[in-house]
Amino acid sequence: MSLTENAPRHVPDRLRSPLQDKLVSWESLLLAVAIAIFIVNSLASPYFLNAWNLSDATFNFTEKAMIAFAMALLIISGEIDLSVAAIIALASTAMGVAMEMGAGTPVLVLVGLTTGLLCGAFNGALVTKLGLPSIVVTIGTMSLFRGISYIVLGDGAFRGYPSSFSWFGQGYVFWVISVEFVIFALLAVIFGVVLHKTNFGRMVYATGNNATGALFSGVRVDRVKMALFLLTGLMSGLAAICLTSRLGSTRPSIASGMELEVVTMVVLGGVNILGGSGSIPGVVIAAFVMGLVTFGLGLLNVPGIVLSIFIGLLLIGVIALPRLWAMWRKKAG
Amino acid sequence: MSHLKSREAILFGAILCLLFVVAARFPAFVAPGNLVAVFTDTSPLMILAMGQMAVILTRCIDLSVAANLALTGMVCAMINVAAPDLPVVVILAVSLALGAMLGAINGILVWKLSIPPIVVTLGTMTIFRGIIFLLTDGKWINAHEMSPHFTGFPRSDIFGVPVLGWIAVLVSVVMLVLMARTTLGRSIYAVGGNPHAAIYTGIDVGKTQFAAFVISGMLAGLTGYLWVARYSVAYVDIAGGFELDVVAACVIGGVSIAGGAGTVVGTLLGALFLGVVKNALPVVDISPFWQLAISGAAIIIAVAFNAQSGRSKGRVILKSAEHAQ
Amino acid sequence: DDMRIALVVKALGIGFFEAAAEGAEEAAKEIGGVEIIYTGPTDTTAEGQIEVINSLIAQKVDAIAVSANDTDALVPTLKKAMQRGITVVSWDSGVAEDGRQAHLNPSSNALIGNMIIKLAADHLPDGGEVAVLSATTTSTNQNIWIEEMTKVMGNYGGIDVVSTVYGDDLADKSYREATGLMQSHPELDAIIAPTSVGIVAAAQAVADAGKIGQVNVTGLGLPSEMAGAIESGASKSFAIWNPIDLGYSATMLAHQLATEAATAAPGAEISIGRMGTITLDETNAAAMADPFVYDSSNIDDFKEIF
Amino acid sequence: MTYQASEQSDDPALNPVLSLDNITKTFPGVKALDGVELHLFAGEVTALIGENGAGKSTVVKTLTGIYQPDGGRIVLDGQPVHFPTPQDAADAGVTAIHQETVLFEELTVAENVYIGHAPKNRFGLIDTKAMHAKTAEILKSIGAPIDAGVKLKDLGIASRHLVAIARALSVEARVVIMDEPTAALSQTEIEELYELVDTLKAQGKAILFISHKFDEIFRIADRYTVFRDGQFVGAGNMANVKEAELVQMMVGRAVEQLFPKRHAEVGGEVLKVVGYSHPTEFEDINFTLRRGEILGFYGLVGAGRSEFMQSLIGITRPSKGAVRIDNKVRVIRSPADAIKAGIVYVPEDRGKQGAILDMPIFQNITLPSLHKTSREGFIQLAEEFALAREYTERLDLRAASLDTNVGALSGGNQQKVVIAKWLATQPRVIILDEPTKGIDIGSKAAVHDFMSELAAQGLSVIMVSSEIPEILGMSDRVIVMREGRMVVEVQGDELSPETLVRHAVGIQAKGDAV
Ligand SMILES: Nc1ncnc2c1ncn2[C@@H]1O[C@H](COP(=O)(O)OP(=O)(O)OP(=O)(O)O)[C@@H](O)[C@H]1O
Ligand SMILES: Nc1ncnc2c1ncn2[C@@H]1O[C@H](COP(=O)(O)OP(=O)(O)OP(=O)(O)O)[C@@H](O)[C@H]1O
Ligand SMILES: [Mg+2]
Ligand SMILES: [Mg+2]
Repeated sequence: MSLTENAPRHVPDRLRSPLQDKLVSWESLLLAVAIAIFIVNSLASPYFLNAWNLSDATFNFTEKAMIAFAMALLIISGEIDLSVAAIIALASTAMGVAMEMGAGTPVLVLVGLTTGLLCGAFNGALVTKLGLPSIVVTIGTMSLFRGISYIVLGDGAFRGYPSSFSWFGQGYVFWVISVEFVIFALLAVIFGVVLHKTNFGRMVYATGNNATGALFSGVRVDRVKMALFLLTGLMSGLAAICLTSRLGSTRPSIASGMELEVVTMVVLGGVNILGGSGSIPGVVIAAFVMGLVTFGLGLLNVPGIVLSIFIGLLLIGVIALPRLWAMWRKKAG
Repeated sequence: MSHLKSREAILFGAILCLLFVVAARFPAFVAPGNLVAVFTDTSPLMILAMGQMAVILTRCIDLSVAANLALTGMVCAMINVAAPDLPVVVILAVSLALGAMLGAINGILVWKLSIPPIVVTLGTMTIFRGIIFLLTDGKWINAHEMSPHFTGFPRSDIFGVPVLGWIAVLVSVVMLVLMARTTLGRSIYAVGGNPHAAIYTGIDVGKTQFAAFVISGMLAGLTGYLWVARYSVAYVDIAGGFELDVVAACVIGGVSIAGGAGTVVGTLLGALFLGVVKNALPVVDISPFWQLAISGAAIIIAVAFNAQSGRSKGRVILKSAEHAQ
Repeated sequence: DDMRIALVVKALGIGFFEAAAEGAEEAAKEIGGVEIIYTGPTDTTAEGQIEVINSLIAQKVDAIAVSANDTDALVPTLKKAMQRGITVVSWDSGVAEDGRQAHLNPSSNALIGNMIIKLAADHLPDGGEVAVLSATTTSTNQNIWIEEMTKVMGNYGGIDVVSTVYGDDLADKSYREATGLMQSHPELDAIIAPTSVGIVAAAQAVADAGKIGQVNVTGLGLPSEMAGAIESGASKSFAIWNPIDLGYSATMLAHQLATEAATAAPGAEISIGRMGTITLDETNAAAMADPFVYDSSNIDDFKEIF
Repeated sequence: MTYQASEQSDDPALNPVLSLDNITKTFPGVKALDGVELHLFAGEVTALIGENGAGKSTVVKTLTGIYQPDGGRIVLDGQPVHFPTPQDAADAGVTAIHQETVLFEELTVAENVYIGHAPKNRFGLIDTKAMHAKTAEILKSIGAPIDAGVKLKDLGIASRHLVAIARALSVEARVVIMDEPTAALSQTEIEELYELVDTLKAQGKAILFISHKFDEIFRIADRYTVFRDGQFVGAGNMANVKEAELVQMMVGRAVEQLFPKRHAEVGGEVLKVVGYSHPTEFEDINFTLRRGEILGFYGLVGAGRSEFMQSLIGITRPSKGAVRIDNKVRVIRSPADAIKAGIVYVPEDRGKQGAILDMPIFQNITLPSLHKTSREGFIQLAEEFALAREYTERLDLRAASLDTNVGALSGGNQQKVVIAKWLATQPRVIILDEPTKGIDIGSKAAVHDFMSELAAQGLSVIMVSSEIPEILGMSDRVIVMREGRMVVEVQGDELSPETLVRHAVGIQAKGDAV
């Protein structure tokens, strides 16, 4: 072994170039899948390659993806939030209440985002202050948040949102480019930069890989987690604004079951459900894959549930196939 | 060792309190006949929760139980439609076998391919439901299409308790013995408690997890038949979202989501607690719109409470502090 | 090219809608050159229907006939469909006025509201306690019918509606709610379930509680699904309109509007094949015939049909 | 000096009970064992010696069915055997106390001892009664006052170790393997373990004993075998060998000075701790640390030293007390505050607290210094690599590249990454908790050398260690802790092994105040 009097040996920065890494990554595999689906879709249905249709198809994933970006960070940090869809219900209900009291669009937006933040803070406090496992906490708050929405609304509905409010879910920025798609694209860039290029992102990875180690290294782990729960709440609030605006009404059952689709999107995007690894480009591609599969099969009038079989198979398959391949190669070689 | 036991005692106390409060507003709720009805109504949840407990103990989670239930239930119903005279024993055997097989699919993926259980079962959950749709084209099978002995079995009465309730009792006893007195049961605790150490003691972690998934699947399959027979209807969406109730029952019962800790009795009490809440709310005339929020709050409180009482007190180095405690 | 008419239902697999789809196919055959796209989400959500409708818009179908999960939430999407030249009608469960050109009620809401309470009252000459087991809290038509029922309560002296509960169109939840009703109201005489899922579950619950003869289950159901309950006596009678006719008429209506053989305007008289003509009211809605009552005398004739 | 493997003697006492013959085991990228041999004899203790990563634990795992060798033979009583699972090894009478603890918190002591081979009743169910009785018997035989029915989580660390030993004895064993069994034990427990080893020897069992501590090897071993880099280097009788020779065989060269004396000027006060207390862990800790000084903290394992240090950097909150750094009172609520204040801590649990094993070396190193390598919160990769390079080179880190994961490094190199990480923050005070625990002799020297250098450069060092030679060799002053309290502060001529041990275990002698 070594003693310090020996001259230091040279250790290179990297063994492979970052480009090489990217080529063999999950993201490129997923991208290939996305392209394949795109090609199959355009062959299978004459209606697929149409700007307006493709634009409509983006609504299948834009709201989910907004939440998925924040959820990706949360899952990378080793936590999860299953209450996101319930937060949408509660935020939408809060907006409805504000609307009944005569609030205009800016106030509605503020109410939606604030409700999301508060819900996130509640989850975050239970997880970081009481040290409860987030999967269990958010199974509870999932019923609680939506339950409050039911208490407020009962069998009623809020409708009659101001017409300017419909811009978020129904407006277009440029030709076929919808407002929601622009929000999605902006968020993709922002989250990508935050996760991959900032100190905060690095702390998220460190926390997810080894929370104790990160704490000992001076990362304020609880603050990081709290911030991520707040962020997930905020994004759910934003999704609530878009969805409410798109539907033009609020009922307590809004967005039911969406949490699992969001988690599916994140996992499909290559984020390790156990925390510690994953990327935003992966989630972006996964959003497109899910959107393309749903839309493509929808065009062939394949029922939604059959479509969910595809998503289920994709979810398991994309992880299983490389492993099977590796096992097979090991046996053969 | 005392606080674990006392945690179950406290949960039991909470259930009694709940019954007391309900009885104050509505005495008939605690009439023996009604208590039996509540127990019977909670039986499916109890059976599923025991399977889920085994899975959670090994550090996994099974989100596909409700979908497994629906698929197995549908297959049982279809068999009944095709062969109305087939005895119930055969149907029971089919439900156990098919459920176990579906559980084995989860187990294999977790064991051989090391895919995280939550991902596997999230996937199979949608796949199983999708398969029901493919099998039936989405059509329902209704009461009038099922034969009387098929739907009658879970509700036939033995000593004043329906068979469904007795099955829950039987499954509980089997699980008690399995978890406490068999190598597999102890391995399940060991694998969840310390997977690394389990390898060193010659326990195959993956295989044990596989076994837990098979148990969970088998019980889900059994519940599938019972469910379909009890409500006399089978369709794609039966027991939709029920997997979360099952997980909640385990968690309320003190099963640690991190694996290795939790008991059969606790799980049963957790399921009963939820069952009593569910059955009591409509009775005491609380607006149906409050039910969801109340059960959510109950889960959060139970979990916070469990965590508080289960928190290890830490070791004490100072002699003076030791005496003060 | 064939004209494509999409029949969008609340959720796939429900017997009532399967029967309606049969009616739609019948209409298509009769008209000729019409292709029916029978579709819908797997669970009764508005979001699911929106995704389905979006893909129909993309396929540039000629007409959409929808039974909505939510009166309001579908409106923006359906408006978009109309902007792209697609004929939109709602049937069974309607959407708000600006989301469709016309709406076809299976029967008049007032008639149904009256019918369901009358079915219960007919077997309670001395009055009694009844309770309502509805579908989801958001189901449009159930809510309207219950409202209509409340309006005419005065005509049925001695009948007391003690509670309204929601089974969410889930068999197990409906069963549990029905059981809860019988417990909290030991004197209960009848359960009115204006939903085909709820009525079957309630009949089962009554049978299991050993209360056949004490509690009568009635409301809206399908003969095929209710045959057992009539036989056992858990239900003395129930009503429903013919879903085959409903699907048939909705298709006819959509076809008429899509081919511009008729225009949707208040007062317009539109011919719908073998069902005759309907007249649109001031909200562009029309109603079909009265619901038909089924009991032990006629159930056997219908249970094989729908 | 080398035992001839192939020779079979007529005298059964000279025939090995268990032999490894030309065993090879390869992991991706590492040849952990390269044709090694090893022989164990009835009634004798064979010490297996080697640097970190020499392959010692791999041998243990191969012998107990956890790993399957890629090549070679395991010979038991002259018959080649196969151990496909740990159960098979146990059935053949080979049992081990592994380096890592292999116990289960939620199971009872009896279940821990018998998991995998519990006695069954005639229904095939576990016979709880018999299991408890047998466990109680074994515990009694090793003099452990532990109730077989309690859950493991209610036991202290030393009792747990005794349970692990009981587990190894619960198998009808002919071969007992102990992989660094004394690493977590206090001096008295170590003495008891030695007695146990003697008992086992007397029972005619063959014992394999792995340790980095030469004093104990010379105390209990009859034979030795040395590995280096996965290869067999030599074997022989302990009676015929000297420590220096063993070191020479292990390292491949002579290691002259284990504790380099350095010439640092001790300067003014840097850190002052006043009345630091915690409700349950420690009480009333007071000391002053000066510039360029190495302050040793000695005590038995479990004396509360780590707890105190962790409270000093804000992991736990003290109930009383204050710290002064450079004559300013600082409140430290989290490690982040501590880093700002210039105090850093190299924890003893490298895998959990020290490093983030699944992240690259350079990211580990920059984690506490991110503000230095970033601009406005945005990461600057080039600066990160520069910082990582600077400190890894100073520590002479051996790694394939700076973006390999820390988990892929050997223990010694992992420790270097952790130290580099903390030096990169340019601290005023560095606390090293058991800095050489589980590290081989060569890396140990490197760490010691480096500590001296740091002190010479004006850094103040606190070193927590349970090894007396290390404490004596490195410290200017030593504080001894016992049961959460500071018992004594010694320096200069008072520093002797006897004084330290006496205070640490609390024996009153020569009228010393305790
Ligand atoms: N499961 C594994 N996968 C990959 N490499 C391994 C594995 N186990 C051990 N190694 C490698 O094999 C070599 C021998 O390791 P081993 O644990 O046997 O060393 P050791 O002599 O016990 O060291 P120490 O004194 O630190 O305990 C090391 O280089 C180690 O990194
Ligand atoms: N009862 C216990 N339960 C769990 N872990 C324990 C227990 N006692 C000690 N440990 C662990 O054993 C190790 C040594 O204990 P501790 O840190 O208290 O001793 P110390 O006086 O600081 O000694 P050292 O730093 O030399 O190990 C620590 O990692 C500690 O967490
Ligand atoms: Mg080792
Ligand atoms: Mg320590």
